[in-house]
Amino acid sequence: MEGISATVAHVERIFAFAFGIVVLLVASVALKNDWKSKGLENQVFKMMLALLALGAFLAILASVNVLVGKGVEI
Amino acid sequence: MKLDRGFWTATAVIVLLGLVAIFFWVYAPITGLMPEAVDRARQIDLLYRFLAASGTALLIAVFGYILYFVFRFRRRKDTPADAIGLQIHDNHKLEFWWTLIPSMYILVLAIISVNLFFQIEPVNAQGNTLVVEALGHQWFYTFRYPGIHGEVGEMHLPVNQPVTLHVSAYDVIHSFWVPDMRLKVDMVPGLINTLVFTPTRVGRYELECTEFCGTFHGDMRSGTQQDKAYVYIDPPGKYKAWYDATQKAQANASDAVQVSSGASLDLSKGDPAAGKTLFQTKCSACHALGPFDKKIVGPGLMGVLHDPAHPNLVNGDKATPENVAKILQNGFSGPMGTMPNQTANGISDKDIANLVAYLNSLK
Amino acid sequence: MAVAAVHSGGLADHIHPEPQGFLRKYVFSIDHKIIGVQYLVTCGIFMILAGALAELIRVQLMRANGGFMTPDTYNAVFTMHGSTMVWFMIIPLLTGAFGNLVMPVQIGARDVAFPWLNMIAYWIFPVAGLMLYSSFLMGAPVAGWTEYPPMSLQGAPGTSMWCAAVFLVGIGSTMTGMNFLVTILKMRAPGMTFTRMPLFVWGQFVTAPLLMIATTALGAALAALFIQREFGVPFFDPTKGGSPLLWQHMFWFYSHPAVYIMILPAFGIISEVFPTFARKPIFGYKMIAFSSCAIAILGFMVWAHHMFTSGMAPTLQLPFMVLTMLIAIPTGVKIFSWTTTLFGGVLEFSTAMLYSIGFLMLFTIGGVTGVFLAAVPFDLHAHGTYFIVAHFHYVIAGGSIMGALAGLYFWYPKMTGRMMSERAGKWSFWLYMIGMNGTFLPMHWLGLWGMPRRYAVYDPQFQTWNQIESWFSFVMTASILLTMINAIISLKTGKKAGPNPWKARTLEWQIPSPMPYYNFKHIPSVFSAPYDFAEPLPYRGLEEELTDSPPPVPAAH
Amino acid sequence: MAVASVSQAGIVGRHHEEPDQLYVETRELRVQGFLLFMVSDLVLFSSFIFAYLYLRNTGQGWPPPGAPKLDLALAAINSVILFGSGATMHFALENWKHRNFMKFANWIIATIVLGAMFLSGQIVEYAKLAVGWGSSGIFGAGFFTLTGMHGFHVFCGIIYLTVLLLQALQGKYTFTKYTGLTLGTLYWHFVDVIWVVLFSIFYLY
Repeated sequence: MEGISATVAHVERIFAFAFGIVVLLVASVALKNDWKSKGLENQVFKMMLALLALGAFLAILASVNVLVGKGVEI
Repeated sequence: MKLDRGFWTATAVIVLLGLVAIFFWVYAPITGLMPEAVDRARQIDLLYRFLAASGTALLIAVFGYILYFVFRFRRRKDTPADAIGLQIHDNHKLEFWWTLIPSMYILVLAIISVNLFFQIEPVNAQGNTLVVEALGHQWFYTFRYPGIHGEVGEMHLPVNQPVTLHVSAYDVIHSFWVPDMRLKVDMVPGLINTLVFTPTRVGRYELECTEFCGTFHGDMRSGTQQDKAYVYIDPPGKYKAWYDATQKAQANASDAVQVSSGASLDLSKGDPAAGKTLFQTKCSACHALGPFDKKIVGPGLMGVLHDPAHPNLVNGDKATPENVAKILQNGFSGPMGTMPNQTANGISDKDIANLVAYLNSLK
Repeated sequence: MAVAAVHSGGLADHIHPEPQGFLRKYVFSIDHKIIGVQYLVTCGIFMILAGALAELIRVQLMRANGGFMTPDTYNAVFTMHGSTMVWFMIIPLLTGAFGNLVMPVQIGARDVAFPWLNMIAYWIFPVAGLMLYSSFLMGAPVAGWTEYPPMSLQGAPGTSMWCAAVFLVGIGSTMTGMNFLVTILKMRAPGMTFTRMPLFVWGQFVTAPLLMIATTALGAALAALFIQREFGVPFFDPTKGGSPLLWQHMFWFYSHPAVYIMILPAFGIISEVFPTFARKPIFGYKMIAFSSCAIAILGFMVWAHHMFTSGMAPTLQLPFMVLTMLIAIPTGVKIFSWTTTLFGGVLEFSTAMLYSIGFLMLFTIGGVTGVFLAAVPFDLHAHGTYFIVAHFHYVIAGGSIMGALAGLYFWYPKMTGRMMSERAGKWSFWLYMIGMNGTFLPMHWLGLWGMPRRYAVYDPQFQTWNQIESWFSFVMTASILLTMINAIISLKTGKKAGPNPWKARTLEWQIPSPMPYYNFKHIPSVFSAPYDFAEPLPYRGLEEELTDSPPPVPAAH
Repeated sequence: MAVASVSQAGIVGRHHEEPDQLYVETRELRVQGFLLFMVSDLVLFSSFIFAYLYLRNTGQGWPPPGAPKLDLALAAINSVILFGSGATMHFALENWKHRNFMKFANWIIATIVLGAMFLSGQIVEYAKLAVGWGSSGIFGAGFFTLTGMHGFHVFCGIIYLTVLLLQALQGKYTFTKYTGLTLGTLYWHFVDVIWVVLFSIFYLY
């Protein structure tokens, strides 16, 4: 059992890392494309895309154990 | 419209009345109605006089002008139906001054209050401080004194002796308020709050609960459940007599916790270093290595066996290694927190010996 | 002249068709004016309920050892009195009722931004009220309107119902806040800039974000209490790691702004009444408007002044003390501005004007004692006593309710087309002044002498003053009943009002009374502030409103 | 995607229609009102986040005794899934703006699937923790309340997006009038962004 869950966690980390980079790139590019758009909701969209990129970045750091909170199983 | 004689007369009357009000509050016989039982009360009364004088003066000014304007500018019988008032929109000079003057007033008030605040706030206990704990229950108060076993029902304080009062509660939030002391603090379960003061006047003072605590909130009793709750400030001799009598009477009072299981421990072979390691894993989640009132779940344990301000443990027993071991064996339940017993904590007799040795080494 | 309005196609010309049938017209109406009246009537009912509870409290306190009710009943009674008055009477009355009734007309709009949301927000309110009072059936909440845990964790099952009811009414408030904010931001008539808005609209504009943000925070606190009570999740239970102080933080983060929710619209009402009956512009329009904003912003930063005795860190107490004192400055500016508005006017003492002057005096007393309480050392003495009770009743009964009564007498003709009896109105004013002061003034010194609040029985030395208060409280009740009877009878027998009985200058007075379902035949344009009595009216495009030209055609859908 | 093609044919006929003034003004009202709704929802989350941080920092230290360990690897992949769904939703709206119905439908379906995957991941995590809401002390008060509330928002979001997709299939939105889709995108982004905060305070702090 131990071995299986360790493997699962390993796979999860690899996928989180890989897809995290994809999401980070996609969100950054989308943000860059939208940078000049105007209108209230577009300003909000830009803010949210930026936060999304931040989230993806944090997930990448978590997947390689750079950021680990208290009370979290590595 | 010019400010005419009527306006200036009204202003003069208002100023006069305001001065009378200030004069009244400066000399008002507050202590005749409510004695000042502790040292802080005088300062708080001075603040009250300042507030009341300035507040009443302001009210007189506002009310005076309102009433004068109401009288002076009322629509009269011969006023034409389409008459309109003065078409003034604002006056920057006036607005500047009536923003600036209140700001100055607030500044002065803030300085006075902050200054007073630091005089009232708990300071570190001095050598000769009497440390008393007051505990709220539904619906009575109990008190704990150094050297007296268990909880007693009446609060007696020797006059002119600095007091550090720690308060907490067993069940819901209560509060400790003696109107004649002008001081109040909430008794919050799970928290230890502190008041520091020196009683200055002998007498019997009513103790009130101001934080709603249930059915008999209006009728909180002293611990005997017989009388209304009072705080007695006694002359030193009388206090000593009360203390000695109570100490004797309480010596055999039942513990707040179950009596020991009887297993005898050998405390002599405790290892402080092993105890320290154990403390960090088993105890530090609930106990700080700080003074008594640095509470996490239970009280802070720095110097638990060597604190002159706390010669008693939370269960009222004298702070000796044996009594600490007893609490570790049996656990504890009271307003200072709940601690599981030996079995629930998963510690052996040897662990207890080590922990006691470690705690004894903290000074 | 008989040309129907031409549509340019924008929102300003989007008119709902005239509602057909009783149900659509008076019950599930989406017309802001009808919804305003619905709020008003419902608030009246809750006023009677909460007032009756208040009288029960006063009867119990006639004797020092009580005896009229058991302590538990007494506790339930004052809990329900407070909860009803705050959430089911004053907040809906000042925002839902008066806000809906006149705010959209004053900015020259045809309705609020989201009429359907408005209707839903209203209908949540009586349902929540029924839920609140149904908690009597399962054991009413007893821990006071603040419901501090752990006391509220011990309370009867009705406490959970109380949580749910207040949560619901909070959702309604949030909806109203969002609705009003969008309405005022987006739907003002052409030329109605922010500095040309009537001050009542400013009051609503500043209140709306408070309603929206603070009420949601209260919702979280109530949800947490409900979860703890029903599912045992220990947010507030100190024996399981929770913290009773957490509730106090969460609760007061709402309930301090709630105080401003209850007073800012009343500021707006009397800012309308003073210029109208003094026949002169309001003094310091901008200062009054901006000080409202300052009060609203500061209002979010002072909540912990309710917790000076709770055992908060001293380093936290000091900033809260100083910020609380700062609120006195914008409030003082307002009081001075209103007082100066009376200077040089032609004052006509209609009932609305009397109530406004009463507001100004009584609110000033409440404001001054508020500064007292901001000072921590004094608060250590006065916290939790009758001094507090006196303070907030001067602000709420002397401020908010007087403002609301001024608004009622002022806008009743606009609402119904008939005048209320001024004679009965003046009687009600003097009775209210006498009753209110007689009831609450002695509480100041009772509190300072050592009478804590929420006591079902108290020390016998306070009995004389309590009896005096109780007798005066009956006078106050008589005044409220007189106003209510006046309002009901005047529906039938009141003098016809005409469009503008007070010769007021804001937009709602330029259209017929009662207001037609479409508000304006043509949306007017505005070219100046509304209070210049020497100038002609600052509106264009209102020529047809009082003629019998046909109403505008509803937009086709 | 046969349905989608049919429906697209229906829309194409009207897609040159210029929005009238009433639409433009109503759209502004709706967007602003929806943003205000999001603000008050944010306050709701913030209050609970405050409660969690308060309990965490004033109590007995963190993690409290007896609290289960959170699974960082699962949380990381799950978060990436949810953030990815934010990106796909962005593409969905972009494609609608570029008048490409098929791509819009595909991307919004991808969003719904990713959202459902996130929810399943949450369920797995809850199952692994194997403690109840009421019995897990202040850990549960913070973790289960906040993530549960967020999960409920995701669930509502999935239903919301499904409804939007069905409405789009029926031709309720045109390429010039699509306020509802904008609002749906705002909502979904909001749910994502809240998770950035929750992820940080539960797993990284």
